[in-house]
Amino acid sequence: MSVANLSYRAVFSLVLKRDLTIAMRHKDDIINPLLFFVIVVTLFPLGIGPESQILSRIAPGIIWVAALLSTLLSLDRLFKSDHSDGSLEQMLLSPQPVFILVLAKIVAHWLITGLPLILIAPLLAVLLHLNEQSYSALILTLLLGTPVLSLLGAIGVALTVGIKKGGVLLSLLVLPLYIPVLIFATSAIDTAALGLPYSGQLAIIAALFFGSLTLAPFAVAAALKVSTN
Amino acid sequence: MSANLAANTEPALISASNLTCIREERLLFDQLTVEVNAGDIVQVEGPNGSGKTSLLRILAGLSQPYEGDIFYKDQLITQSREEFHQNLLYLGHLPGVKGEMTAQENLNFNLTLHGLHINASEIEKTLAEVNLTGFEDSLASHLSAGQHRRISLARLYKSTADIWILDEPFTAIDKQGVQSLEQLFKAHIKQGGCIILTTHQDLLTFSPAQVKKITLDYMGE
Amino acid sequence: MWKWLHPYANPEVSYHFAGKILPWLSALAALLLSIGLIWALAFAPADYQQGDSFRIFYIHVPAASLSMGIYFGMAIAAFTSLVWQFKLADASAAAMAPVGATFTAIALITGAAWGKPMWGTWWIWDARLTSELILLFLYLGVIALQNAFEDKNLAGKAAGILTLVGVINLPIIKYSVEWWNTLHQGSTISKLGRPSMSVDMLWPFVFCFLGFILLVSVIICIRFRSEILTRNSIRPWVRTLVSQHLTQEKANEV
Amino acid sequence: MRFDSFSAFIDMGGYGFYVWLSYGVAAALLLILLLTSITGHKQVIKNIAQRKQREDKLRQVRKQRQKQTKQLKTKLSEEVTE
Repeated sequence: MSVANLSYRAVFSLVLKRDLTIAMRHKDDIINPLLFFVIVVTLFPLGIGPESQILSRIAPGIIWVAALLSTLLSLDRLFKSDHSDGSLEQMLLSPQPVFILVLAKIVAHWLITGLPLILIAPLLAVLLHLNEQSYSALILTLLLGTPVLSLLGAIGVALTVGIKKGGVLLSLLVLPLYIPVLIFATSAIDTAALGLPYSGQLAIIAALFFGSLTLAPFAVAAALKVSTN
Repeated sequence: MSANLAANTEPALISASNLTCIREERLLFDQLTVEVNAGDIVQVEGPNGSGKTSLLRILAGLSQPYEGDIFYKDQLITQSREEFHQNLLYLGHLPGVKGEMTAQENLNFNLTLHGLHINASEIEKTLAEVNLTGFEDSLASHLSAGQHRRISLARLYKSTADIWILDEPFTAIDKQGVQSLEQLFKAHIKQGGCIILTTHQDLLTFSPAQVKKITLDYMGE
Repeated sequence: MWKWLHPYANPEVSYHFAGKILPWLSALAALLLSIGLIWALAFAPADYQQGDSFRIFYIHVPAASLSMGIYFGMAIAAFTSLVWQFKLADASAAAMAPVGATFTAIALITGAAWGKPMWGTWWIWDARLTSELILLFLYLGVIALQNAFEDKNLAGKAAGILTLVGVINLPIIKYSVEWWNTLHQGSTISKLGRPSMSVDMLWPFVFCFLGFILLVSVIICIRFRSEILTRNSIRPWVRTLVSQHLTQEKANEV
Repeated sequence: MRFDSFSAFIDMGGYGFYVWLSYGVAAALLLILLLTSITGHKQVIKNIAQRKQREDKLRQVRKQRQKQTKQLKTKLSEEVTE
């Protein structure tokens, strides 16, 4: 046995591995938000009608709103079970910096929920007759945008994890924060459909990503301290 | 207390001054002062809802008091958080055991997170100490509440921390288990550690003089 | 540097100070608001393009800028509370949230009522109205979070973190909404706002604006006092104050 | 005065409905906010007074109980010494 100070990277990979192991043994958590994503998207043609022109016009908005909602649905698992079985307070009491622990958990959450979303999105884009020129924009915006959703969402969950009926409250707290991502992502896809360059919108989403990557873990750490109080 | 006169020159392992705790607009304790030195075992007493758990959580740095400061070796714990937590083991009401992981994985994760690297055979031995032989590879969700409790208590056997803060460590533990835990407590104190705990039953193998007591009952004054 | 602030960090002192300035603030608010509103309604000239519908401007614009201003005030309070553990700042942030939400709602409703004669429809996704709507959601989130916690101190801290996250997001949201608006609508529809104002339009506006600011301070003062009392309800000074208050009320009844 | 008659004032050049709606809603909302703030303050005072009464009662009961147990103990010890 030996006592050693863990490097940041060791702590990060330890927590990441743990969360991924748990998720792989509890696959519902991965599959259910994904199913929700697919079902919400398929509901729109049924509600609006099958005209491919209308569908391809609103496809970016539908896919992004559905991605937003399914991320929201999956956010709960980020801290809820750790809070209710006491492992969250054990993590906060460990001699490791909290923002590293939090960052590892958020990355795990994105790998479990965000990445599958990106993989299945082109399939749904086919169903909605998305303009062929927009596919790369769709993938790129999702790739840069869904981590922002996980990061900002983590703040909301951290604030509501100690509250008994936090589910509805969470959506009220988090959805307004998602608006800029939604606006720039859908606009990038629209611009791509016109064959115009969309690197400006992508740059703004990238800025949002780096901004929330640096600030969100600290906000989450502060919020968790309040929630476990 | 008197046994530690010699150690008094050293700073108290954990101390708190003027602690005030308010929960849901109820005053749980006011201007409480606590000092725990190496070799102390402190039992926090009081009726239900008197703030025992709140006090332990405040001392561990999980909750912030309404007023007052907590010191680890004369340093504010908010300023020396990582050193303090390196030297602290807190076990609360909740065992902190994940149902999706095996007993072995649970113990290993918690130890590694606290900077302790232990090989598989030692993990097995430690789980044997808390009577979990044969359950090492079963998922914790298939185990009982008492067994969860024992997985979390197993950390005590490998802990290098001086400060143990234990909230009702004996719940769901049988008589034999209680005795072996008390043996462990004795060894820990002898080595210069300290223990702060709450329990419903009194400690059996400690003489009353050995156990410091903090009584919380503010409403009775 | 902060020494002069020290006595006001004491809740008892702040409570009585707020109580003392309250009547003066109320009188001044009533005076300025009645002058400003009567001037705006009856004496200010009509706009040459918008006619008398322009009179909505005198409440819409103060309400809109106050709704933003109060949010920034809340953010400053939240910041001082989180960084310096200044408990009174929490109380003041909690006092501000409902006031800010009300002004946001007023800005939205008056904006819609102004938009109907101008655009022919109650709601248009105009940049200012859209960001007011999102601001209302942010306010409602903060208020809901404050109410969700049983413990007032925790509620204050949680709401403070959310307010700070919101205030970082607010400029981004405002910018993105404005950008989105120009992208989708171009400049075909004239925005709600101030045309070049003549001086006889400016003065009633100044009176209205100052009057609303004072009214906001009056309401915040009242709420601030209630927040201080609930947060310090176990303190002896609150106890004696409450019993004094009750005996006085009983004496009044007799 | 910009308007020739009271009815012209009410009419607001044809925009009366919208202008008065705006001013009316704003006044109503602000009045509600002001009134709830004032009644809220009174309610807070009442709540604290109630809690104080409850706690005072609790304290009295405890004191009585403590006195009783003390009396009982002294009685018992007297009996033993006798």
